[in-house]
Amino acid sequence: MKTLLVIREQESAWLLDQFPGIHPLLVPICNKPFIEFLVDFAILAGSEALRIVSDGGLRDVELYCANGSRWGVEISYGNINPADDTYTVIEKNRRFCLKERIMIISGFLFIRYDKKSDYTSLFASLQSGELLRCPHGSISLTGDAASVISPAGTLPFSLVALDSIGKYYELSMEILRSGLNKYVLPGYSSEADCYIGRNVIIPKSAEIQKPVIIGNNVQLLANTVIHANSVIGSNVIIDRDSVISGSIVMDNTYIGEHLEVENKIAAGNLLIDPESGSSIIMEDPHLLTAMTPSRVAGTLLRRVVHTFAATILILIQLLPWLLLRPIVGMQGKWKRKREPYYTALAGKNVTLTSTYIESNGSLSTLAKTLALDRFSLLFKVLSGELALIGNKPVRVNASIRLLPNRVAGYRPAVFSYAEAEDWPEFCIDTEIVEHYYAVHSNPMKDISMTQKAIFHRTYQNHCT
Amino acid sequence: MNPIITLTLQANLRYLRIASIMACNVAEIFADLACNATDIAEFCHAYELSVSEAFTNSVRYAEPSQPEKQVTIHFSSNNSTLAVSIIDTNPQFNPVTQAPDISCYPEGGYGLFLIHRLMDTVSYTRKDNTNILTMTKQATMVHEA
Amino acid sequence: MNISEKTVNHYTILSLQGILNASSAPTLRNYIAGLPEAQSLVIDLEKIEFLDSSGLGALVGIARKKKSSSAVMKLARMNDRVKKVFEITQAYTLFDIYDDVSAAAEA
Amino acid sequence: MIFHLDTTTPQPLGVVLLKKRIDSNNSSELQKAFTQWLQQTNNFVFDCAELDFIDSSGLGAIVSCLRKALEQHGDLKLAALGPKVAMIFELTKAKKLFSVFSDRSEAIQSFSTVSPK
Repeated sequence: MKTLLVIREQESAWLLDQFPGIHPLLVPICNKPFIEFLVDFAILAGSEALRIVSDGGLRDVELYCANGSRWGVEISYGNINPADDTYTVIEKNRRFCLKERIMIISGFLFIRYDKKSDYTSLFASLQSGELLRCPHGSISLTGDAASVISPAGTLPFSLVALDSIGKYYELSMEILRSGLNKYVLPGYSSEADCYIGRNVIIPKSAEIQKPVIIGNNVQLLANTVIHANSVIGSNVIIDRDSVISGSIVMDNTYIGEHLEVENKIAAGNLLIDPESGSSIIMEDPHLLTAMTPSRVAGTLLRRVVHTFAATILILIQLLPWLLLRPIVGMQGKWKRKREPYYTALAGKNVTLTSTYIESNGSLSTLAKTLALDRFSLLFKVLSGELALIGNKPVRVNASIRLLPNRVAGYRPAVFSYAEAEDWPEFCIDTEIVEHYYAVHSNPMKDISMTQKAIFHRTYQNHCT
Repeated sequence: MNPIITLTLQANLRYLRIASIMACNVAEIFADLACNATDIAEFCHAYELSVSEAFTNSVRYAEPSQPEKQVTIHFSSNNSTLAVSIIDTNPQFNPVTQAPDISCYPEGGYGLFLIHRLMDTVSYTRKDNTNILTMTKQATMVHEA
Repeated sequence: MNISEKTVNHYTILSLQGILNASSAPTLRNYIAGLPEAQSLVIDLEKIEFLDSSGLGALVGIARKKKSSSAVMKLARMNDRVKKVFEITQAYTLFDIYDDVSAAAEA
Repeated sequence: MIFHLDTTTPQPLGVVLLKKRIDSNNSSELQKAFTQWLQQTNNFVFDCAELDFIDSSGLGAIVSCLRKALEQHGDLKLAALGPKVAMIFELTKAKKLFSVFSDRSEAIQSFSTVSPK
């Protein structure tokens, strides 16, 4: 079987107004892009191929889904005109639809299903024609069934037309309350009704109530409360003493201190009331903020402070470096490696020489304690390619899916905030600490953090 | 030193294919050398298309009174970024980046817009009565999550 | 660029092969100018190896003329490289695009 | 900001019409003006019908006005919060500190029915 997904721009335009910059098919529902629910359903129904056709642009969808190899289904794309009826749409894709059973999902619809049901044999035996219809679209089947068996009772799936922010919110809540085991959702789930992503920091004083879904790279600060029925996206920080209840916090959002987000959708600096549909754009970074690199990337003051501090450090380290570098080098304990690293700017890399000192002798331990392995990197601060303190530079690596410089607040630096904190007990926490400081640091604090980072080097147990 | 390739052609559409195939092949070899190269076919297509557009523009705006006009295509690279400059001596032009209004069935005006969408950076400078249009694109893997 | 012509139903089907750029676009324009103005067309793009904006401009120009003379013009079998140019310029909104020539030549 | 003293109530009541926006640019103005008004009365209604936007410093200013009024054994009530301003009050939990009325007359009325302390 194959599936033809027909999406018209007009049906989803409201979503683009609400979340500008995200293709409506990629808007996350419970942290999973909408299109993935449709792909999952198409696969459950036994599709080997899926074609997404639209009268609007599909570029972003194409970049995200590519050829579908991620799901083991062949995905292709096509164009239609707004006025085309179903017959014309099928004709325009005749080659794709040839000699096959085709499930046609038409309209901006969410399909309620249960992953435990056997849709493959159901769809093989259903008679062709329209299966379900709702005001905004339908599911129909073409082609002959292998052996027609009329299904007992109602079909084990139903349609929800996504036509307003209120519907979107309701649907998310419905999945949270009663559908978590029916869909394939991201994150790991050690207990029912609770999905948590990677790199999630939950302090002891925070409280979380089920059902809940939390994405990746999320930091909850002291005394935060996540009440039942909340969805927290990825790259989210919820600051001290804030309460989230019955709300959806979308990706890349910072929620300030002492706030109460109740039955709302927070997306970057946008706060939406799903019931009335009204929304406000926060101009106040203390309340809600979209975490974009520009907010945290080097301001002039920071640049000046970092350059100044780096110069002082270079002067301090110069003598020990001149003395120790040749000796440790001769001992063969001074290892260097030149590799490309991501910079704060998307699409730009920098080549850094990373130094590793084997600290199994008194001199090399001294060299390491004095942070001489960072000596050459300090010059990169003077040239502005690195910050003095910020994130640990991430090596250019083809296999990582989320590029650090596309993520908020990445600022590669000689020292990392994580090194300065006793916080990271595991390496996995590093990112979170750095993320936190991406929002919470200021140039003066940076100086003291750098001191801390150097001081902490005397302990060998931090992660590198 | 990084290799620099320069190709100078007469400003005539007859040589358009040479320019764009050259761009495609340089891009392919470059992407091959770059570690963790992105989708090579797409990278090459972007260069083939962009150079085709830029060369076409250079020929279009060459004054017919000077049939011996030349267009220079200059490739250079830096780490994982390939840069190509199209240099001509035409009158100064305004490098518009706006998309043409498609609903009016425009027959032209897509060229620079396409270049902007295909490349990472595009810059235009006017120096000593020459136009220099420089475009760059990075060859390493860029995933959009 | 090569153009081969055949007729199915009341459509003239032009199969283009090769490069459609500024230097070959006039060939296509001239060829179309030789056909009756009200002749409906299907342009088969499967064997187009390369299309740039000048080629696209030629197709858009043909579409506009056909529209004004109430004839139909359809495109068939766009490959990925051609599709990319249509996607960026949003030119897909101006055409009826089919994945099969015979489907395009019906109706 | 338009201030007028309403004397139809048992006690004089300061009615303030807040306009457009209160943010870091003009929140100190409000605080300064409020100290002046406090010399005339200690009971206030802030009419927010024409208030479109408020940020955390604006909110801070209003909360500090409330505190000053309470210190003088008066009160500060809010009226006619627009949906956007109401969202900020809810978000920051500031709504719990205030008595909120749907329009100005209701707020003024409330000062007559409840005998002041």
